[in-house]
Amino acid sequence: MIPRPYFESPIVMTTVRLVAPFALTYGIFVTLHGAGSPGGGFQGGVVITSVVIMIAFAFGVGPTLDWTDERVVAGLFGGGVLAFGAVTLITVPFGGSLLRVDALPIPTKYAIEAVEVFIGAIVAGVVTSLFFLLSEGGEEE
Amino acid sequence: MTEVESLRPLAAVVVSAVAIFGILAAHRRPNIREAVTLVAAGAKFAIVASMLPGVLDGTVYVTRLGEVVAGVPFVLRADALGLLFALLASFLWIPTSLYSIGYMRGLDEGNQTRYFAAFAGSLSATMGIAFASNLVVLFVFYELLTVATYPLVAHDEDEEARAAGRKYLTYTFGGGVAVLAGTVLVFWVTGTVSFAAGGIEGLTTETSTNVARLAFLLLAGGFSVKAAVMPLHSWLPDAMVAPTPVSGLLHAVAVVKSGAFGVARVVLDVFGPEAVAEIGTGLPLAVLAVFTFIAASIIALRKDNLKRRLAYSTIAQLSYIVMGLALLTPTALVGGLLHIPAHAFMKLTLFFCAGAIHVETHTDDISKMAGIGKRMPLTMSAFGVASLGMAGIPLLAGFVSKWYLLVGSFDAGHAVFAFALLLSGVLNIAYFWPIVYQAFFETREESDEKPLVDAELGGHWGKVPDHYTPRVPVADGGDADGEDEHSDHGADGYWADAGWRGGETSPFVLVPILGVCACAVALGIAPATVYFLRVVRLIVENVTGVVV
Amino acid sequence: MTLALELALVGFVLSTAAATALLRDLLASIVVFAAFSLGVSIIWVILQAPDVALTEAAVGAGVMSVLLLVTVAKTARSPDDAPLVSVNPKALAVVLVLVLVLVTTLPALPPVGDATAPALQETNEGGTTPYGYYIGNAYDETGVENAVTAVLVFYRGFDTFGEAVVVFSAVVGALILFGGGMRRETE
Amino acid sequence: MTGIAESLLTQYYHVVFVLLLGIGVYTMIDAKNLVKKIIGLNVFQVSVFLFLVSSGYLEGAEPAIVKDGGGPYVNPLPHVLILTAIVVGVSLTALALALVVRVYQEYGTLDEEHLQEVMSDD
Amino acid sequence: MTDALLGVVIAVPVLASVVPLIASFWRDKIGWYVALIALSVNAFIVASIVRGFLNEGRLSHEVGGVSVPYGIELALDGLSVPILVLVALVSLGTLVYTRNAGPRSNSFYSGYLLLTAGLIGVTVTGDVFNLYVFIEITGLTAYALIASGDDGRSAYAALKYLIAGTVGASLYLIGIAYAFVATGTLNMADLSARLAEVGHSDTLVLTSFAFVVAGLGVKVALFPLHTWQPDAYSSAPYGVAAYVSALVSTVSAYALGRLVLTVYTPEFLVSNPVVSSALVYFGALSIVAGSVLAVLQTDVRRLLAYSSVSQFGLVVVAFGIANPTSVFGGVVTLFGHAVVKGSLFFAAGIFAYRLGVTRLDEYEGLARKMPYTGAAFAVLALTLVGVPPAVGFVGKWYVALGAVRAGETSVAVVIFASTLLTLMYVARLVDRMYYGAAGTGTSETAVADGGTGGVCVTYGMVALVVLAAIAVVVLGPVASAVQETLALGEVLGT
Repeated sequence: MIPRPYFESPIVMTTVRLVAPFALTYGIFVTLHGAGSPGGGFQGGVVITSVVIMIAFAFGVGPTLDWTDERVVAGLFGGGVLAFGAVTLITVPFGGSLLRVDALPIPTKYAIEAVEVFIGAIVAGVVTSLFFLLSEGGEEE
Repeated sequence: MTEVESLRPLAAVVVSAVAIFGILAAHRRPNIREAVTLVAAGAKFAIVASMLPGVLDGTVYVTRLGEVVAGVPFVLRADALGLLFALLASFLWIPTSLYSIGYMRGLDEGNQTRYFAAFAGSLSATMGIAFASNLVVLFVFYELLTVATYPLVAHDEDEEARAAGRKYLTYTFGGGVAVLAGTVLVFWVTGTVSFAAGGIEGLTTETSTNVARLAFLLLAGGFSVKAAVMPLHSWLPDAMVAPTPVSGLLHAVAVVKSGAFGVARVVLDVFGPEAVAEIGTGLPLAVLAVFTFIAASIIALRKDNLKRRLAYSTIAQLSYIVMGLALLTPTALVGGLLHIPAHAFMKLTLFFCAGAIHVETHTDDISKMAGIGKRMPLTMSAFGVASLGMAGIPLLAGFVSKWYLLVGSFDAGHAVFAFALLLSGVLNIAYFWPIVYQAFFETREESDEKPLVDAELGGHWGKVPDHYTPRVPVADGGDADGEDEHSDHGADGYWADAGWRGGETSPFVLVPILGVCACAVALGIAPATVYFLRVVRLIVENVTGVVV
Repeated sequence: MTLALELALVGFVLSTAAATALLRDLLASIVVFAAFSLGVSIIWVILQAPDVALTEAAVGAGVMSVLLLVTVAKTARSPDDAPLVSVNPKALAVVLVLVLVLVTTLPALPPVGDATAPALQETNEGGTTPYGYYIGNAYDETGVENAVTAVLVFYRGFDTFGEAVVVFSAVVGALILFGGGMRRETE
Repeated sequence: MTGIAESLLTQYYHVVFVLLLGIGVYTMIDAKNLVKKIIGLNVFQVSVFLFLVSSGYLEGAEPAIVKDGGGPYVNPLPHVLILTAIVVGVSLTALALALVVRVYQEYGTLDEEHLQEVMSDD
Repeated sequence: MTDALLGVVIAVPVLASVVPLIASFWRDKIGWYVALIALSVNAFIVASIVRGFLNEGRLSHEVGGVSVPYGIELALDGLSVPILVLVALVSLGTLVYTRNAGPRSNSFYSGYLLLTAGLIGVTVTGDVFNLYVFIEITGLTAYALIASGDDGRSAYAALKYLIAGTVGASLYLIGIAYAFVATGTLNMADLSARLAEVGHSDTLVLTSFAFVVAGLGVKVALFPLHTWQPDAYSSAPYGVAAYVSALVSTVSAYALGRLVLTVYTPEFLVSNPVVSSALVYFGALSIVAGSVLAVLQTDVRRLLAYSSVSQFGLVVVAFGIANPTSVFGGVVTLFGHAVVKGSLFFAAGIFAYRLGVTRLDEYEGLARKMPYTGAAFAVLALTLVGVPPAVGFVGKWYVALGAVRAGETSVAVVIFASTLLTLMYVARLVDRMYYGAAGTGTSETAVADGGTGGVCVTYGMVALVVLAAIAVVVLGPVASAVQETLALGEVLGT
């Protein structure tokens, strides 16, 4: 295995420290604001992931992996899929058909945004773990 | 003709299929296993025979079992023609089973369980063919028969047997494909494939003659593969590597006759004689048949291996049947159909004899059988009788059917076929008589070589072929692999004298031989009392309306 | 003006695409591929598809390049003796055939942006077209201004569900490959 | 032929679609390196996206952020399809790269010809 | 209410697939139980869906309550019912096998459930783009499962499969794009009506048809687009190879039939005789080439793989002829082939695990060592040939009858000849297994090949294969009984 060319660069680290919070906020914004303007769960989720990736590039994958709790990551996409699936099914008793979010007792808009959030969670979780899996993949073997 | 709902046709099919499980279950106890076989055989024959009187009174026993494919009912129908075949096969299964026991044990063959199981399976399929009520059902059992007999052909598991088995599969499945294609054509034209005495309505009128011709070609051609009509015959001699009872019952009766039977169904119940005459496909088939039995007889002359010679004789005899069916005149039809049982009895006797010789002396080549009549007198006499019957000598089974064939070919206005028949009769004598003659009237020393067998065709003018060396008697009965557990023929090369009281071989072998031979004689002396002729007459009457 | 811009952009996209094919060094072609994705996302903007543009930028340029880079970091890079690979005539022939076949179908296609294109009619013999329906009713039925989101989550929500499943399947697949579940100790 | 010629002018996005598709296919056939093939695959997919999105484009229309008095709008449907397709594409790429890593672990090479040799050995 | 189940039956495995992944934090090897429960539930749902179909005929569900063609429709008709049942059955049967044969990891069963969900989705969706999404789910998970074999060879095969499969799916997408440009709609029923208005001889329609057929042709692995398939089948774990060979190509072939028959419709084929005969000959070529290539193989799994190429050729011929008779024959063939080929892979796996034999010459005398599995293998192989009354014959009968009715005599000839072509390689196998000199291919070589992988063959695995062998024989007569029920005439709109 060829070692990844990683060397500490204070500038990068500081930049990341500064940018990360904003990036995170922007990601959440994009996720939630898909209803009114371009954007949505997929884009937002990716942006949120970019924070993790930035940190990984700045501080190295190994440390980042140690900081992140994979239960949270798994919980993100697992919970996301479960929630999305639940929405798909829960509407059947309400509206007699799948995914009928307008039949739910809450305004359709919120239902849609909720779905966007689930999608965001899924994407964030998946891309993060894909990133880790690819960079760590099978190194234990 | 009255139809009667009855489970008997189904029972006739199922009984031996059920027996398979018994046979497999008892694989550790040979006696029980063989007992199961015998019981199944007896039961099968009883069931079939029980339908005979009714059928002779014009009753038809029917079992309905839903559909095979849409528009094609799965019905088993015991009509006269079916019964003829079923009766024959199921009756002959009894002596064959007895014989198998003697034969297989005499040679202590391996895989006997598989052998008996496959045998029972083949008989089930045969019954299915006999009682099939339409082309698709016939096809189903026709293919199953192929599958069931394949293990028997490849029984020895050596390279030769496997090659023969592959060849067998390829040929017969090839024929099956043709049959299927023809069936589809018939179904497409008429919307039905059910047999109807005198032919299916509108098969030749609804469509162009060429389509009808094509259908006939496919069907008759497909069945002719199993009927071993030349040039589709070459699987049969190879299949002789199988144990002799198989060659006897299956490759002289069940399998090959299922081909002939298929041709009969096609001519009589799918197209009907008139239609066949109309589209003019009968005569070519007849010509092909004539060519086959002349050519096969000539080849048989040259075969030194007894079973192979018998195989070519089978090919020839089957073509009698096909010719009779192809000539289309009532008498010829009677002759052809009657030849199905007639040939069966005689040929089975011959094969049994060959098997007995093999078991007792491990002799397979005719050239090594000089004087063997001393060693196995009863067997060889039975052989002699049967071979005379083959030649069509009066008072023997072969005569009656051949007589009808002769008359039939004159009726059809093709005297040439009659002469062909006589010629082949002569050839029959030519290739059977030497065997009998040398068996009884020659000894090893002064057995002259058979020019027809040994010398090259056309002979050598004057000079003795340089490759020819006078045969010297071998001490051992010509046993190729030199094993000498059969010390019963004297060290001086003479066959030991077994006498005429049946000490020559095990009763399991001898009794079937004599029994079947006796039937062959009975069939010749009193054809009318032995039911086959009556059944055949009935069939032809149903189809053509002519009482022969 | 815009036309010139568009043509320049198109040229950029095409040349970067060609470069990814021809550059021998893997890292180089990955970088060029990221540029290519960015160019494409600008094309989406020009085609009035901001959502697609955003996604392309985030996913195509962002995630894809990162994953590619990580992979290359883990694996060997091909030795770069020459900067460019030589053109493979056989492949080129295949491609040319394909391209020619496709070009013959172009005249049948409605011009891009043409208002008479079937896909841009609000009604047809079958009544209102999906296009017309979405433009007309999306806001009233869902309260969402962005028709894309409305269609994505509501009208064609099942596609999106499937899409989420695809994403999920990707990580499941990776986990199957690298063994073990999410728990790293068990890997 | 004139039809083709003018269509080249009036609908150059379709031309770009065809050319990108060609480049993508070329890369997949020509590239010996597995990662390179995957890049080609992505170019190939992008060309399809371009074709679909351009089919929804309406001259002088605005994005389908529907508000009163707005319009005309481009057709949002293709955009939705492509959003889905892009995400599907990246998922496939991710799995493909995971497979590449796996292959590299086993055989220590990503060069196809070399791989064939190694495999024929064991 | 029944129609909503069409969506539920997709959602259930998806939801279940999350459980093993999350659970893997606390427990390993519970994936199998989760899959068993989820798929049993699914089987019950499928049963009630089928009952609904029998009562009400074609089922249709508008997801989100959005009316067709603006939303996505899930539909079930006579063409898709058999496939749905097939998926439900095989997905459960394979579990019996993988219980011991493995792979056993939690994530494997997550993938397994997702694959099942994808297959069901492809079967029931009534929207061409939604079909694309589900095809991709199916593909993605299939690639991963194939790569779950522990050697790198399987990973490489999976990668090749991935590239080929993605190209196929993208070609399909191009076809859909052309259709969309011509009509602006995606719902199958609506699309078919709009296409008819545009005109069946319109360039765009023809182009879209070409791309759709080519794309799905790759997925089905028709000659010459089959190159990915033998490697994939021969390097995957046996359980996976069985599942993939039984369902993935089958469902793709179903999708091809769905598009050709209900979107482009038989009228399209009639009005473009060149196109339709091209399609039919495409299939016929696959029949012949597949069989010939199968005869040349020395590895049993590759032999089985090539035989699939030929069988799917027959299916495409049936769909290309496009009259109710032939289409029914095609469906029967699809169903029968799935059961037969899956079980053959199961059996091959049992041989490999028990005796370590994988090559044809190692099959010498196999039946003596393992009589039951051997017998089942022989029966299944003969079914492939089309020996009556087994299901293979029934399918062939209807396809041939349809071909003759359609006047496609040359094709009928190919169909009949295919019997002998199939016999060529089946006879080789059976002959070896029963009459080959035993002794070769004993467990010593097993260790050499590393074929066993320490899997102990359970009675359940053997019973599964034997049951399948009995099933395919029984299925034959049963199959023709359901012809009326499927009402394919309505599906084809004739």
